[in-house]
Amino acid sequence: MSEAFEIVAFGISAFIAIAGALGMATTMSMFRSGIFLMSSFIGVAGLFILLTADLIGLLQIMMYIGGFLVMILFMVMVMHDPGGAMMAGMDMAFVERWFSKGLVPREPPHSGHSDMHADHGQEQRAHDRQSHAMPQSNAGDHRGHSVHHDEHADDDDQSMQDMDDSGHEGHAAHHGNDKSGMDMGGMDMSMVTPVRPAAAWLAGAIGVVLVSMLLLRPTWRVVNAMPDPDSARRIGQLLMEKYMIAFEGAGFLILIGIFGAVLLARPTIYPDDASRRARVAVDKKPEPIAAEGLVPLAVPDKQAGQHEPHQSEEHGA
Amino acid sequence: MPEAGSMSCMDLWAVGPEMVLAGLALVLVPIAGWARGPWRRLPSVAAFVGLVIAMGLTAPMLTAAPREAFCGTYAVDPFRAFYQLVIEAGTIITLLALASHFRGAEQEAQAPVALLMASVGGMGLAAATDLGLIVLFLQMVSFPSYLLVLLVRSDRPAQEATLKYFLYGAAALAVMAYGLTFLFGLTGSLNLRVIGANLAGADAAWVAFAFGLVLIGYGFEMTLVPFHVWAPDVFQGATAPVSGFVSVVPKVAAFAGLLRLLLEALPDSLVAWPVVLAIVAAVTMSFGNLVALRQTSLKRLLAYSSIAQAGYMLMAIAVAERTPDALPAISYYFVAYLCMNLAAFAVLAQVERMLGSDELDAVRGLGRRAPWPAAALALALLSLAGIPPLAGFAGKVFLLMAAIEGGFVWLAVIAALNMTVALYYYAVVIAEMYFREPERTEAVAPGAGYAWATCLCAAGTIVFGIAPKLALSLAQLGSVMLR
Amino acid sequence: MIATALAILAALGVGAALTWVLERLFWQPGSEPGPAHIAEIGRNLDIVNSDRWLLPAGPVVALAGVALAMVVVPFGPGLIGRDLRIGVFYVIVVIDFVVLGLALAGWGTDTPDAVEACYRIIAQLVAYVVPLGLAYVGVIMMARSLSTVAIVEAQNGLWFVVLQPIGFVLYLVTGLMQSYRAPFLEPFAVSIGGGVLGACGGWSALLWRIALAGVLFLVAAIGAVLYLGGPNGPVLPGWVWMIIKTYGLMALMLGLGRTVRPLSTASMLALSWKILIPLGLLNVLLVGGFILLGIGPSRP
Amino acid sequence: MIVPLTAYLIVGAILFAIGVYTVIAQRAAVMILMGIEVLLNAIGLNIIAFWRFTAPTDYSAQIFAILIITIGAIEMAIGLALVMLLYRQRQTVEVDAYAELKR
Repeated sequence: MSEAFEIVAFGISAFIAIAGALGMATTMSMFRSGIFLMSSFIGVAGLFILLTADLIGLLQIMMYIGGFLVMILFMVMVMHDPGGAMMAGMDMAFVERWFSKGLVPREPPHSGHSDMHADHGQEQRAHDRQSHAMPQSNAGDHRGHSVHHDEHADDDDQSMQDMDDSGHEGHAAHHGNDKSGMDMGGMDMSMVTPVRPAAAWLAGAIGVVLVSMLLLRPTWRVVNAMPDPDSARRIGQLLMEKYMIAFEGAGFLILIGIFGAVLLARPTIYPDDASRRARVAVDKKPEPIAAEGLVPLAVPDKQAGQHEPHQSEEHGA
Repeated sequence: MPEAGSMSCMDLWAVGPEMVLAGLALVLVPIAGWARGPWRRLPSVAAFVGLVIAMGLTAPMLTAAPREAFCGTYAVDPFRAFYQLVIEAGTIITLLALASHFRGAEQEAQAPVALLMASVGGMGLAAATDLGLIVLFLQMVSFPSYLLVLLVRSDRPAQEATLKYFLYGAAALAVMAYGLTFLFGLTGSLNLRVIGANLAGADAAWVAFAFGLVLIGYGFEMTLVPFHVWAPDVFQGATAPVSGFVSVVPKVAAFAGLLRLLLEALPDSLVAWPVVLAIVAAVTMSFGNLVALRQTSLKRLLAYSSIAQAGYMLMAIAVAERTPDALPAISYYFVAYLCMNLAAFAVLAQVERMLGSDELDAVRGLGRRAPWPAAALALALLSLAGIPPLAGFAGKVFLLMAAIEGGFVWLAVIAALNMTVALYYYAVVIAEMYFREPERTEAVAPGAGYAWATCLCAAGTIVFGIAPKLALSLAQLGSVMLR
Repeated sequence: MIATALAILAALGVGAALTWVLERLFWQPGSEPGPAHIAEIGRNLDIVNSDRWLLPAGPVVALAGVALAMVVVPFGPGLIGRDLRIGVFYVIVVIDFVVLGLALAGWGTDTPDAVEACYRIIAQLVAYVVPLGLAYVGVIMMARSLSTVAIVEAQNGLWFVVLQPIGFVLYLVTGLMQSYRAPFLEPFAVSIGGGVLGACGGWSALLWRIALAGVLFLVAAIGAVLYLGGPNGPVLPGWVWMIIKTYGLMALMLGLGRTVRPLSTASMLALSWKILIPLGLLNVLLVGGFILLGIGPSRP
Repeated sequence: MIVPLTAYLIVGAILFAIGVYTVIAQRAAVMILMGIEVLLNAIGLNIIAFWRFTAPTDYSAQIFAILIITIGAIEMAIGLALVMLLYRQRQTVEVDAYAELKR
């Protein structure tokens, strides 16, 4: 490996790594953020390979391309404006504008502030009626599954909508001073918090302090040995010997990850299957035994029927 | 058959307890998914048995000569055994309370699995002497804790709590790992003892920088003050027994990890860590106690109280290198803290399960509504406040003595002042229970698990308070560390 | 070096052309067309809402992945771009760039069909990546090396296809998934207008054709290296054998694939997790047993 | 090795700073997760650079890097499951929409 090649390769890799991370942090399109982050990973992988840790570099690429594509796609499903189409025309800092280049600004589906919110609420309500209200009404109603359904659903709707409205007001107040700079949508879609300038200064300060410390006090003992080129074999031996605990522990950590992901993301609603619905309804906070909450009570024998709700649910399962 | 050479580092007895629990968790993961009806109890029972076996495997290490296993990445010493026993005991008591709390619900089968996973992580952290393993086990104790907080998926406060816990935790641990890489860079090794030996000539600025970042990570788990922000929300949002678990096990694990790191890897002279830690301790206890004065949610109150308790314990860590009494003092205090905090949360769980609330009103007149749980809660709170002859009192005395011996008289004074302030908010709760007319008539939720958890803890509080020698001798055994 | 590069490029070009011929040959009217049909070079598209960075990046990234992976394929003694010590692992990783390119173009096009294709592509990645890895593992265990050259050398006596027939079948199936050929055509199905490829034209269509044909070529070449002894063979020179094996494997895969009815993404995932992964584990177990019994290439 | 250790460390430091910025400034939980991934990346780069220059014969540092990559992947899996769950229940994953738990 000639010296010029090394310098050029380092420059390119470092540029990709840093520019990718910067693009991730500043672009308006979430999908692009993910792609930028991936390019940053690939840049760092390039640096790994330059540092003769080729196995780690390839591992990094493999983990992150596969893992990240999946992550980005999931993310796209849960965001308001993943493509950044509505943000593209917005007021932005220089870096943000640069990394959002090439995004085609599109008319937002709703123009005007109030419309936006009203529509959003509408959607929310529709969504509730489909999905959210179902398990709630089921769990709330232990006597039968459909008798009181409508009533409960309405209650839930009402409360959800209230909560939703208050949330929006909160945002509006939060971002009130920024509003003049933009002409479409609500600030609701902005990707950044109002503390962004402070965060930028803080991060800049951290960066400057770190870099100057690195430049001024490089007190590491650099040795001139060459690593064994067959790193895969060495790492394998290490994993099976000295770092066996790390190996098994990483496996156990992955088990935790699987367990956790399944625990969190397992479905709550099976619309087609009555028995399953009954079972899933159990996934609720255990009802307080004295269901009336903190209202003072006069009736003393309230605990008689305490376990009944759960038992009936279990029989339904 | 494997060759003999590659097995030289292997020492399965060194990880016996962890293997039992991890293997059990592995088996229980599918069972927790399949169990229906009365079978939901199975994971709890199995976890209980497994934890008892693990305690049996850990206990002999209390008297073992310190040695290293797995080529120096793992320690077998009394220090580790002691902290692992505390973690296992804490897990057992939480398990009892959780089994009653989610009786018949879907979570009854899942909670024990997550508990086992978290306890494996905590136990590993107490024994790991390698930076890589430290990072691994810190994550291993955190991930299941996130899951435990969100056991009830449809609960809005729990959702918020988990999101905060997760994001703060992930960021704090990443920052900490960044600091650890500099320790490696300065010494060329990941092993704590080699780092300790090689750091001698290192640049103090970089050591201080690395130590600061490491303190962020551990401080997050220990709820030290600038990094405590997640704790009140998480304690309030989680179910009460889980709050108890989160207030004990990750904290014990992080204290053990920090102690090991400080004593094995960081020479006293390099960083002014005793002073730094003393200041952080003073800030933490004062902040926790002052904010706790204004709380009406009991779980939130206990959260701030446990922040303050972390401050007390940090006080002794600050002098750990200076006086040999500091380590037993912390260890003793952990036993006391485990008993009193888990008892408080177990009773709170009963109240919450009954009324669906943990506000101060919910315990109004509890002394008349449910005399025994109220007595246990009062006992726990008195012990937390440091009233003789309970375990908390003896623990606080040991901590103060250690601080004075270590030369931090000012810190001991601040701590004593804090303990007096803290008396107030504990007294408010007790007064609410005994000196106010009950506005409602319910007792607390019944359940053998709650009863056992409370009884064990209360018994511990009294016995270790009246005869502190019992736990102190254990703690002295457990202060021998591989160095 | 340059000669090697040219030779590899020539093989890639011939392979692309041959893929096109074979696809036409095995295609019956009425069934789903393969990727080779859909990317029409003559089409001139103006896509309205496209992301102007991501869309053109797609085919370039994909082609770069294929070209990078070509580097470690041994076409004969000495006829190899570079013999990396972790060659096989390198191939697994670098081929992923094709998926990345497809996803970029799918999202960048920003039409419902293309985005849907993007989702299907990633689902397909999730389906094949684990069994594919398991198919590699068996070979790696026997050859005791990740280097492609060492794997070829290990098959001097006996090809691994004889020792690991399960692994070979597994490799063929996952290879078809990886190269998006029948019966795994879901990402480019007619029902979504050809997905990503339905929205390309001109130079990008050309690049897509080469890249996707290159993936198939690469999959076949690596299959020949892993299971058929690579350039090993009597009488003829090594590169001829390699070419014969690679093209033969391509024809075999395309032909066999066309005999099965197309699978949806969901059934593909089911196939992968319920059948292929257990098979792969079984294969690894059998290989472990063979190694313990001393069957296989002799130990150094 | 013509490129010095400090150059690699500076790249790591810049990545670290960008990660900190993202974690603080972004509103969406997913973006914060991405910031954390950048932090983890900086860690990996640092440890590998230190390995190459200060202890090239001790491969432990590469194990550390592997662990960091594993942790990153698991963090992503759990974070994503969490985000999906929260979205299903509340239709938003922006962090400042979660502010009900206050004294």
